[in-house]
Amino acid sequence: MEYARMKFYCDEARCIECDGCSIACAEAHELPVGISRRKVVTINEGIPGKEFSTSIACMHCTDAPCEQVCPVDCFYIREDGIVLHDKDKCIGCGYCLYACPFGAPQFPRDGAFGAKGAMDKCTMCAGGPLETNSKEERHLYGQNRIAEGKVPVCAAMCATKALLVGDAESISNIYRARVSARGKGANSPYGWDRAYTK
Amino acid sequence: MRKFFYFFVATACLASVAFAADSQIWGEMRIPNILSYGQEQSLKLGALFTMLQNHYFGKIFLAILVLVPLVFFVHYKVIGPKVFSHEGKKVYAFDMFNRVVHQIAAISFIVIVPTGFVIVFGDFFGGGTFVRLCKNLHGIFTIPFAIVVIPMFVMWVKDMFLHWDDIKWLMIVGGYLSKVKNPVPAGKFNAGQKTWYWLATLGGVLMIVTGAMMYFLDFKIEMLNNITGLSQIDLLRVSAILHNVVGFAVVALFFVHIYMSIFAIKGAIHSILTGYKEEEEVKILHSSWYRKLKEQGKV
Amino acid sequence: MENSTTRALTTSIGRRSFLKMAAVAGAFGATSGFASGNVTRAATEEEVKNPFPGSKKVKTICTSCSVGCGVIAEVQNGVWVRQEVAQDHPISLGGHCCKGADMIDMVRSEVRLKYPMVKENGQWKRLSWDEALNRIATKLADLKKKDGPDSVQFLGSAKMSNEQAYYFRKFAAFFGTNNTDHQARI
Amino acid sequence: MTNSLGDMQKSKAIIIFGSNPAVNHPVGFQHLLKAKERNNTQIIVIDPRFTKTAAKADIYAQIRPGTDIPFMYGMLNIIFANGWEDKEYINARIFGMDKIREEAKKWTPEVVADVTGVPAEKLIQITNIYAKNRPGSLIWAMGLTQHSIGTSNTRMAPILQLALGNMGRAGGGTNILRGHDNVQGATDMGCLADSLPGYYGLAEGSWKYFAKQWGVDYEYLVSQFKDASWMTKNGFSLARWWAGVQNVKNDEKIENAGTHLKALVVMGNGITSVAQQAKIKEGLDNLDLLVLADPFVNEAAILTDKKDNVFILPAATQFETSGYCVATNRSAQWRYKVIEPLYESKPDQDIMFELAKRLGFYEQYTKAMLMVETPDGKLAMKDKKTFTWPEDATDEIARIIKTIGLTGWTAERIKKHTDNWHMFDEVSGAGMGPMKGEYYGFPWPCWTKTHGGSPNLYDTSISVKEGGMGFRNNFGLEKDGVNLLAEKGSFPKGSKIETGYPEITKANIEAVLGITLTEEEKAACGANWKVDNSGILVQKALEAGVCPYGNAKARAIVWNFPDHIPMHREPLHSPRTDLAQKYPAYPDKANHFRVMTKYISIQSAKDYAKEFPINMVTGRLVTMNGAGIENRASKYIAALTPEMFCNVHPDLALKHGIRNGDMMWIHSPEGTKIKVKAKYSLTVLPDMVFMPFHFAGHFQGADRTGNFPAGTKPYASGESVNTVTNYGYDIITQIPETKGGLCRIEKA
Repeated sequence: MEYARMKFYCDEARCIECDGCSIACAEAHELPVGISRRKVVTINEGIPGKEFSTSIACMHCTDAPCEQVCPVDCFYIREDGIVLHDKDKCIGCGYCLYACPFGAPQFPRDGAFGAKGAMDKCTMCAGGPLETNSKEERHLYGQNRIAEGKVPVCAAMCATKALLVGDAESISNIYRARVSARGKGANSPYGWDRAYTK
Repeated sequence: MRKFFYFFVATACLASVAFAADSQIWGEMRIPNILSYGQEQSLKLGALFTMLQNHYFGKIFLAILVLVPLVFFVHYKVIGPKVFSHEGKKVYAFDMFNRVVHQIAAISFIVIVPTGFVIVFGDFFGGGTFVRLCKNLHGIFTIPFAIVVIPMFVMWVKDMFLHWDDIKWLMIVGGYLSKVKNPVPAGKFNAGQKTWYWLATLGGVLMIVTGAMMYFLDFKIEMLNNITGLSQIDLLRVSAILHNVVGFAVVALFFVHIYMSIFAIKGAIHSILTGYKEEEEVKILHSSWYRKLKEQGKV
Repeated sequence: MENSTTRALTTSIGRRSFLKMAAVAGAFGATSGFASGNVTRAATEEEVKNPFPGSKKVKTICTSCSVGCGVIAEVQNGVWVRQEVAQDHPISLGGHCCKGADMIDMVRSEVRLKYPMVKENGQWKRLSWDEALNRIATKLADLKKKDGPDSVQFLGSAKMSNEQAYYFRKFAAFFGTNNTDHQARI
Repeated sequence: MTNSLGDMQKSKAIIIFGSNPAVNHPVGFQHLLKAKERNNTQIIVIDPRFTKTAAKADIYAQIRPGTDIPFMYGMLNIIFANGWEDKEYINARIFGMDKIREEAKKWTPEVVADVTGVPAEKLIQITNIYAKNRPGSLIWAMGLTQHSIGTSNTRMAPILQLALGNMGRAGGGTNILRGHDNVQGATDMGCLADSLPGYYGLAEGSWKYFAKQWGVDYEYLVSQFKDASWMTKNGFSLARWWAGVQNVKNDEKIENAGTHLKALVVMGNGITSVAQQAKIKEGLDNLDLLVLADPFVNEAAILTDKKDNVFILPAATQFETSGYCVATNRSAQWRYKVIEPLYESKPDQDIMFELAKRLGFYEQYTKAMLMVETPDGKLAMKDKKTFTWPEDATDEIARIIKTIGLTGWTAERIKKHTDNWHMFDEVSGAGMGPMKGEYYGFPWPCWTKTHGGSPNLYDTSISVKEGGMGFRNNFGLEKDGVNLLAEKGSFPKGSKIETGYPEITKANIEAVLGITLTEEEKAACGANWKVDNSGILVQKALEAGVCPYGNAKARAIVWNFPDHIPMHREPLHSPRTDLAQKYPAYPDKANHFRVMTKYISIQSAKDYAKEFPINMVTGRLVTMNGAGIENRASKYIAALTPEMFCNVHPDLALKHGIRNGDMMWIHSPEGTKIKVKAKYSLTVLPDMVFMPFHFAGHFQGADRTGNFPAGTKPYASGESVNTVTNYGYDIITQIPETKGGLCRIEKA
């Protein structure tokens, strides 16, 4: 059976840094303040023609670097390409952060001496390894909207539909359609090569 | 003086937590910090770290863990330990201060090295509580070492500079490849010990700094950022790579140090417990020092 | 799904990648809304069980700006448990900015004013609605009698519903003054 | 807004004046971005600041604050010179364009460049693109309105659109992006000092109409007022009420029925985001009674030093009650109640009803909810004793407000649309399936209970029944011998009358429509369509394809305003003293919303630019709206913008020794100051600073958040920029001039 590979993509020509996605995410998963699974950034602000904004979270890389470096092997990649991890296994060493090109892994500070707690990152609203849609899962990983048949909340609530989610091919098609409608060449999207390596 | 040092360490620890509140990694500065692999300003350290960690670090540590003891096992079986009389006269080698400092460092190492291995082979232990505990112990037991590393450096540094003897010592690998008890050219410390000293102190400091960077993530040392021109995330990546690479050497030499003190030279460990070395041992293994002591009439 | 199952699957598929959902066979049709229809998903009923059993969805409108985005509120036992996506709203198409995405948090904010209070001698004091309204009304009536209704200024709100805004204007008219205004002035 | 957000997807060019939809209306902005993809729409942004909207624009012009009129005259100059105007359209539908043409001749690109700071080439380029890509939509917001010449600005923009024939077209129109969620509705509801609900005006006739509709005697209403004369005079406005408070130091004469203000009752109004905070504080301090009803603590309670009689009442949020709200495109949506009011909070209407009971007018106040119109033009009581909130109030509004065509806005119909919002088209808002023939939310005018709403105002390409109409006949039939009605050939599609016509009255209906009414019909209908309870006048007009309000010309000349055509006048605090002399402000105006308001005496008092050389622009952040308290009380949003800041160009900041992140002082010509954090930004020019207006809680450097009752302090607080925004008010509406002020900066 062929599986789609679920991907995020943020269309820079549409992203306006409204932070809808990041707040939708924080609010949907009731994240602690300071943990930003998703973040919107603007580059070259105030420089005409060069300013663009983009929304970044875990890109669920095909060949996820985080998964490669984890000393306790707490990552797992679902058949549909969603990269998840087991917080009960995670030791909060931070290696995934060093490996990640997007700065997706987040570390809450808990415990003595400023130690890092278990890593937290975007789950593409697919929860974690605990029982689906259980209280425990929601507590540790947030909502499991994928299991409910719903779209990840960030992309669903994107104000300008800049943030796309779905299988890689469909996203490419949407993006291509937009670019050709705009009649301008595609910019090289941020991190595209890493997240979309086959 | 020492009090002041304690104070300094405590302040540094607290300050790092305070810095962390004003986080560079998580704050506005995130994008300049988290550089994508291909981005121009990036040193591609992320990819380098990923490659090294994915393919090499674990294997090298495993090799050290297996091969170094194996070599010693063969050495022990084939050449055997050096045995010196414990009945003869003794030479006072280490004063109380030396011993206390050494012991604190020793205890730290005894915890840090195995817990380090647990982290490296975290998947073998299945992650979770045990490995997390080890990770935290790894960090916490760095504190005593951090306290003694400078006194240790200062108290022995005068004996640790390179000497002609050291070259000779290295040529004959300290005489350990022969069963014969020929005097080996060495001062109070032989070339092996000197190597270990420099690695444990300078390398130790490097391990402490890189470790602290990784432990706190936001351990902001702006001077470092300015000198190196690296963003915080690249500094962290450098830290992770250095911590592992220096770790190989530290672990390997730590094993050597233990083998020497416990197995290769029977009873050598007593010298750091009591402060006294066997005269015969000194005569053979630290012949230059012995000659000097004799000239001074201390034996 | 249990950990043990996933672990068993892991070994058969490859050391580091395993699937959680896909292996669980079973019909499941509700994969709407994705960029693609052929999303890899099939799950048991147990998996898709509603995280908020018995909840109902209320259609309402965001209170932030004048675009008028649709909001779907999921309410369970009288508690607003989740903000859902109004994907088929003709203006917003499910979109929200950060304010709209956070409507639920605004309502349940911990720093809301929880009961009527009055400042007396520079100190805040809690009081009942009845007492508050009595004291306010008495004072307003006094002023109206003594200084005339124009000694009172009313400031209404663009955050009110139309009915409330209309009744606010009407209140001023019945009180006897045109000293009433709202944010459209600025 | 005359059109709708979705409709902008049909535009070929969109010009955005002093508005930042990417930040203020992010979800609405998606339609503009889609337009770019759909039509290759050219987006032109004219703003003093390189906003997020400008970042997405095709052309951006950095304009000096307060010089929009010269810019638009500059555009018209080029348009007229090249004959790009829509001559037929102007001839048939506009009154007084000749005067505009004359004035435009003065504004050559070079003159415009000097005044606005926009290079002549850029003006020509923009005009060229905008004139050649029609339909073009023109958007504005507070960047045009918040000036002492705000009214002129908002007249100038439609004139530009009229000249190009862009009004009353899909993809065209003047699209004003309103701020708050129901600011359109609350304005329609006449929550204003100069109007009754539905823009009925304060004339005696209006009061009599309302008295009748509310089921009370006119004399009863008069008895509530000081006397009948005060019913027809504007009240104090939100902008300047403080001038009327007792003991406030002010040399501006007030005329308030012989008394000062002694009590202030505020419901849901963040008065900490209004200009002249120092004066507002003085006003608050001197009140006898201050009542603040809000879901969060209104920061006015924190700002004031008043020690007694400050009541803060927990009002419910809009999710804890129900009712309808009107979006920026005039369409209504039902806001269903989500949960019961939390804690002890009460919905606003309950607070008003409780006060009305205690003040003794509850019966009269709520009576109209139980009244209905009968086909014979009379009013009757419903056969129930108690009203249902809000449905009965909704229907009361639909029954009474006819001027803007709210007749079709019954609770039932509005709910039907909200329930079925998936049945409407994103672009046109047109319904599909069971909703066919209706537009989402029945954008007003929605003439009857079967009308589907009017998607685009003044659109003659569709019939009145489908939402078409000409311009309104509101100012007579002729002026100085010139016909004010539309010329022959200009009429809504399917109209029986193929020329202009006056608004429909009982007296003229037979003549205008060429019909005869029966005696019963004559007896039933009111004097004109705006006060006709029988609905016959509107009914007959619609049957003839005629718009009840007439079919007239749009006025380029407004003879009842101080400037008959829009004229450029420099801001009261202008950085260009030379131009201030050339384009001086209005004479001071007495009794402007009950208080004397200064113009020229402020402008000519001194050379402000010497001491205060920096332009100050204020605006919104995407994370907040209005006074910001409800967003600052949300932990996630507060974390995004945790403190007040000032965007300053590094070149300017470094001249004053201010480093990024340093605290800095902003001083205003009024002698007030605020302490804010400097945030380097290239979005502002080096002679300009930008600050958001959502913060409060600090005042002139002092942290007043200690005044919050325990547990109610929001997660973020800061200085209110309106402490330093300059004095200045619009001549007609009294909107504060916060978008064209001066300041001086200093390192703190």
